[in-house]
Amino acid sequence: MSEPLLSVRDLKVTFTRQGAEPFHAVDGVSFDVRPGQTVGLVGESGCGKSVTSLAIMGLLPRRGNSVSGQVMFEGTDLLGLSDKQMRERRGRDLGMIFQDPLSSLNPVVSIGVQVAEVVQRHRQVSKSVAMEEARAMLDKVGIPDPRRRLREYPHQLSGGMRQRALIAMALACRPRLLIADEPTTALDVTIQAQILALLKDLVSESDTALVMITHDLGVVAGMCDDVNVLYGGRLVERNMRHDLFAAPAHPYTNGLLGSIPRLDSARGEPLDPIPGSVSDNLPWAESCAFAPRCPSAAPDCLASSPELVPHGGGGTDGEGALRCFHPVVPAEVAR
Amino acid sequence: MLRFVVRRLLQMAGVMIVLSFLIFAWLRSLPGGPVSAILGERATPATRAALEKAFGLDRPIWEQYLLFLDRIAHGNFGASIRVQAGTDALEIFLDRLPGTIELTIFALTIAISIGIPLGYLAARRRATILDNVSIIGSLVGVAVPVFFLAFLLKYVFAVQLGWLPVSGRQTPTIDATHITNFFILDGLITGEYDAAWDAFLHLILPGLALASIPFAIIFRITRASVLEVLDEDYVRTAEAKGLTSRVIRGRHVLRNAMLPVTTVIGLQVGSLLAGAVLTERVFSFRGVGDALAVASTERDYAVLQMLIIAAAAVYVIVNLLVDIAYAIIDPRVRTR
Amino acid sequence: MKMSRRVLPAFAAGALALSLAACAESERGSGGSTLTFGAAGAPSTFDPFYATDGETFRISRQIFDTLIDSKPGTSEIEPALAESWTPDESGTTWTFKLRDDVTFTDGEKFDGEAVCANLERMFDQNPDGQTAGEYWGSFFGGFKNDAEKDPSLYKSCEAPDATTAVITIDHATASFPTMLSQTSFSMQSPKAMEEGDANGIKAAGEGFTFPENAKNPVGTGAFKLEKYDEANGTVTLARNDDYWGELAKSEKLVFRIIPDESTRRQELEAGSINGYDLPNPVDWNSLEEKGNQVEIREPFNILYMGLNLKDKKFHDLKVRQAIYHALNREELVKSQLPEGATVATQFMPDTVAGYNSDLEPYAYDPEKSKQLLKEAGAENLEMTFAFPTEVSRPYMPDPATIYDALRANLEAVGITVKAVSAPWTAYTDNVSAGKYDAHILGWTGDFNDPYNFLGSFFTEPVANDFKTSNISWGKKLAADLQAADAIVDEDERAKRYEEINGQIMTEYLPGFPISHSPPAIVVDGDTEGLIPSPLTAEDFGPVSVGGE
Amino acid sequence: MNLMSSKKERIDSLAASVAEVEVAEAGTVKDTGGESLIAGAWRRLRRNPIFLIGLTLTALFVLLAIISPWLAPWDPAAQPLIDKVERQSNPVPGPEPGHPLGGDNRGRDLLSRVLIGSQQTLVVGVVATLIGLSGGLVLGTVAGAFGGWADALVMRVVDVMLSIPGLLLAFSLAALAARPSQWTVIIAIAIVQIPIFARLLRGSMLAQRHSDHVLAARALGVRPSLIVMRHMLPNSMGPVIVQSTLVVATSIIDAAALSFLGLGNPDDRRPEWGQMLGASQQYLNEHPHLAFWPAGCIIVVALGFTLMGESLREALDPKTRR
Repeated sequence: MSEPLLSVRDLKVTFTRQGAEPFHAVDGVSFDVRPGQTVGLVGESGCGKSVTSLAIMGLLPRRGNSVSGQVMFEGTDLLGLSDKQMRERRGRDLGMIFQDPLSSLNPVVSIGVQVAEVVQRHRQVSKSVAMEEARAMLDKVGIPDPRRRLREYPHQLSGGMRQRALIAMALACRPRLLIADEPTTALDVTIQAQILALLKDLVSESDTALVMITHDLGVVAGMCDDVNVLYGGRLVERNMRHDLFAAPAHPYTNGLLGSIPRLDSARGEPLDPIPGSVSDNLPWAESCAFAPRCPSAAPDCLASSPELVPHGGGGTDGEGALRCFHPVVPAEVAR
Repeated sequence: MLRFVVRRLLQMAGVMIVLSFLIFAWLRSLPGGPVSAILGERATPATRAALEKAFGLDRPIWEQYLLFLDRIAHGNFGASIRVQAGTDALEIFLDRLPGTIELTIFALTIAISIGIPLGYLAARRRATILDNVSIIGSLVGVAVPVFFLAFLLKYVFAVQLGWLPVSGRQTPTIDATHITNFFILDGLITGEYDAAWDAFLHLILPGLALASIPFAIIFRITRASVLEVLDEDYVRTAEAKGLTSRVIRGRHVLRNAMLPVTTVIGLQVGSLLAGAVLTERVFSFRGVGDALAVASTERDYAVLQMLIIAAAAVYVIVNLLVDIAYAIIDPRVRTR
Repeated sequence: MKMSRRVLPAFAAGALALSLAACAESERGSGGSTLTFGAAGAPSTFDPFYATDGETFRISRQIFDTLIDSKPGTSEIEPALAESWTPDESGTTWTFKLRDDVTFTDGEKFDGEAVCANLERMFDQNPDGQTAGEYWGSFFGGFKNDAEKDPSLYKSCEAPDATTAVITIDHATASFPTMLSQTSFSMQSPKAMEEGDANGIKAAGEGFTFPENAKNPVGTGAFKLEKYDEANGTVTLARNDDYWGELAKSEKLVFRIIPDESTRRQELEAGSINGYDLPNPVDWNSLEEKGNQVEIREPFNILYMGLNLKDKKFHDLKVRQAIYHALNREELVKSQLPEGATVATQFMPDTVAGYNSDLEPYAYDPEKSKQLLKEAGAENLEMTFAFPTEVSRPYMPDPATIYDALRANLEAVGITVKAVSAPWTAYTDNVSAGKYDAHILGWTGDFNDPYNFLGSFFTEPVANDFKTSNISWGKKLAADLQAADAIVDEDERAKRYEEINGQIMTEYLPGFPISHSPPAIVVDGDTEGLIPSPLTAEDFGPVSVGGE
Repeated sequence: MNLMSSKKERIDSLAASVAEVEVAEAGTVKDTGGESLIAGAWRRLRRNPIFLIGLTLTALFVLLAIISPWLAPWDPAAQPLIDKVERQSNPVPGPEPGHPLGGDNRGRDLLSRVLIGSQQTLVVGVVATLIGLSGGLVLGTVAGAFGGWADALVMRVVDVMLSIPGLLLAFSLAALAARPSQWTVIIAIAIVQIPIFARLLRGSMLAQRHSDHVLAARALGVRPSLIVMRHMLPNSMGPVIVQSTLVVATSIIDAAALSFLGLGNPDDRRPEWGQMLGASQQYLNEHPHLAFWPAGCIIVVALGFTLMGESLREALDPKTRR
């Protein structure tokens, strides 16, 4: 068991908006990522997965929120670093890819410069060297005719190309950790597959650890070693991928699985989506936030807040975990 | 690109022609007119008739207009009667233009070099004291009538403190040689640095007065568009790349935020011209604005129509240039 | 980012400017013996023959001389380029003896030929020149090539010898040769006029384009034109070192064009100009307090309330008298006009020959006024009464305030006044077009001659502003005035004018003389030698700055 | 000169942006907070100090205009101090019992004139705005609602008008007047505003012509005129209101500029602040207070309207919202 590259401990992010009462976007999340490993953060929008990633990158807006807990990266607590030190690490040790490739690229700066600037920033090299590096990267992420592309602008690229360009930037300095926030959501299905494949090769070959943030268990199934399921800002279940898919213990996980259309499901057999929406959440403090939407909810779910307890075969980093009074019994596993 | 420019120029020409006739027509519908401007108390029907005949004012308006166009075709825009009697209107415009250009450039430089940085800061520190104060400050700048601000500046810094010259473009006793009539430039060319410096001193107060409104507007547009850009995903991407805040500010925030600002700067030229009429009047600054003010109160037709049409032309041209500049900054326009 | 880096220099420059401004300040106003005078407007030309406005004349007066000049500080005439002049008994042939020590600044000799060359040149104008040469038009009448249409007072000029010029005129008139003191009739260098195509004036659009001569004037005056910097709005004259008279005190005479009145005053206080004309009476006292010299000229003007006699409602003398009695001119003069202003008793100031000193001002008597209106059956008289805006004249520094007072007076006696106003240029139009029932206007004399006042008002009975042709005595008055003007003997003529003035004020009363106000001119404390002229015809030669 | 005059792009962008909001208003989009847009705007405005200052100043001004007749101790045309006026030695009577601010050069009570001045000033500001607005409303609606050649024609006219810098146009128009009066001033200022409002409305209407709710209405076969009246016009009111607030301010300032150039209303029995400021020019050196009072009032009022307009703009603008 190698040491974790990234280990998040009891991460809390609270948004304090004038007027409204504080909102716990992330409420004590902990998980580990080992070198070269791919870990998924899964959940509906608003479950706090993106906030978690931004917190790790130190990209949360300066005002209007408070972050606590620990984000140990190679033994240093990123939360403890100054803005300046953090800038040093971003892009060099940690890279990130965002959801919408078009809006994530600067429309008035050429692709070349946008890739090269990372290289220039983190390895003190001349502009020309950086440019050459950028070309190499574009080539590597499978952009045809990279030399021409260098001079082009985002609006001249297709969606897939843009995402590849973004990946090129994120990986330009061979970071040890890459966070991908819904990298494929904004893309056509066909492109999605290509991008995921690309990501997979790149991380495996450069031995980069990947945190894959998604609401799409399909993506998880394709890539992740470990899966962390978040709900209402808390971790509700963690497990190794196949265990999780084989035997989802948390009704929510089960629900997520249930809402994936499957080719092998009998015709006419209805999907059973999770009723209600995130807005029905209860406060974790004195209950199970998921209770209102939970098929197996019982009075005690509303009475007290379930703890995260060890569970099942566990993930590669020791055991798995579960936060539920009434886990799903295999018989009920969604099919 | 070229086609775009040509089309704009043609449009402009059209606008100019329509404009010239409108102005020509209404100027002649004014009461009084050049004849009585010349004659004053001495006007008698006899002398008036004689003058009107000499000027062809007794002919029907459209005929006068055709004559006018014909004259223009021969590069004769009509002689001034008051602003600079006997001088051709175009010549007057060209004589006065350098002064106004010096003044407006100076004013714009002030407006830009304070407005943009301040706008950026205000946006970064949104809803802080700095933000609110500078917003109110900029709005006060707009609320103060330009000519009154001009008077205050003159009264305090020139009359009371005597730090700066009261009026004019240059101290006559310096007796500078003028080549281009851009006095500062002239001073530098001829090596008469004291003259250049003196001319510069004469620019400061009117420049400040004139800058107040463009400053306010540039400031607020900058602030607004920086706020917009700061929310953009690509700024977050840049942050995620760990770029230094300098690079992020310059390359990613400001370069984008400047797009609307450039447009607005171009549009300011219009208000600058109008403002120049007032400031130049207060400071007796020999520029187009001063000529325009005199021409309009003294009914100096030739000059008046020349200057208004010219103002419109300048305005249109500048905005054309801005559009071109815009196309150059914004690849989305250029490469389409 | 570029912009933000540019802020610093900008601020720095600003700071530097302020700190160094002090030095620039000190160097201003100095410059050897340079006399800088604030002008309200640009000179319309440097050829006074085509000029009509004071700003132009002021400059021409320094560059040129006339045959006859006005005695400094008076409206009397004295010899100038001509040492003497004598009429024949008919008063139509005048012999001028000329100075023989005069040369033009281009080296040309001034002699009889030069005089005739000038007069012939003025007489021989192309149609455009005839409209532009207004002073000739109003004093001599017609021009060479339209003589029959409009007979000219000028007939011919010969130069029997270098120091003699004989000028023949059509008929005797009091205003000749006095009119030759008009700056318009200055003597210019024949050579220069030749080379400069002096008469090549052309109408272009609504203005005139002047020939070269109007740009490089060559005269015999105490100064010569050095340069006209249009971009900076300054006219620089240099001393004429072989001037025939006393050399000018200052080497340079600079006219700075400052259209705004309050700016002229501020420049004076800043010490960047040595003086300016027509300071606002409001400022007189404070200017004095600040150590400047406000020279108050003798009033040589008249402000009157004019009536449009085309309208029958004014035809009853009682009505006109009623209006006059309603006006509280004492109060007006005291409250709205500058010190030295006086209530007028007739249509000309007392310095003009033919002034009738027996006339008493119409008393301010609202009761009597109401009374008269009743008798005339005009209790509810209505009139449109107009005043000009955007203008300040020597005789009415602030038309609005004067108008105010008058309107208040009229309303006080129950007259309904419709207030009307128009910008100056439009105003003079409407007045002579008879658009208003009543108006305020005035006149500043060109030289000491009653006809220059009364003639301008009441001759041309159809056309004049009072429309006197519509009333019984209108034509007679016009005729009387022309007759009086033709009387050769000065005393006899003066007597006649006194009678006429009496008639006008008692029998006719075509309008209401209000007041005479003194125009002032201001110079700073250590400027010496300025002699204020009632004709506003100051010479700057004797003026010295900084007490040098 | 005036704040938003002849700023085509600016106008259009404002139009577009707020049209967006208004579309949202119409119910197709909801803002993040899930609250209605106007409510959201109001929530933000309530806490916005700038807006509150503006609102207060404006309210006070309007109030003053209404009650000034009862406040003013003298008729603004009366000349109680005329006996004190000595053109030369005492052209402007100073303060004295009953005349806290003294009189003007014609012996009229300055305080009363400043107070009453608020009325004409309000009239100039509001009427000029209304004229400009209604003119722009007609042109803009025609252009925006029907598009095609109507649009092309109207826009050419508008562009010609916009191609002369606003205030210059006003100067020219004012100089055109045979008999200058309060009206000529108002009209000169108003006409300059017409093309601006026209563009504004056209912009936001074009933005809507393709917006879902209009398409929907059209699909349902609602009469075009009805679509314009019921759907487009109301939804375009946001930017118009913002612009109007700003125009009131600029109108007041422009009126002052006209008076300064001697193009204002010569009859000052019912004074207007700009007119008073313009008239005070020749007394500036010795009696600046004649200028300071009206100038101060103009500045404060203009500031009031501008602060309000700007914060409204920001509140309604989805881009600058947080």
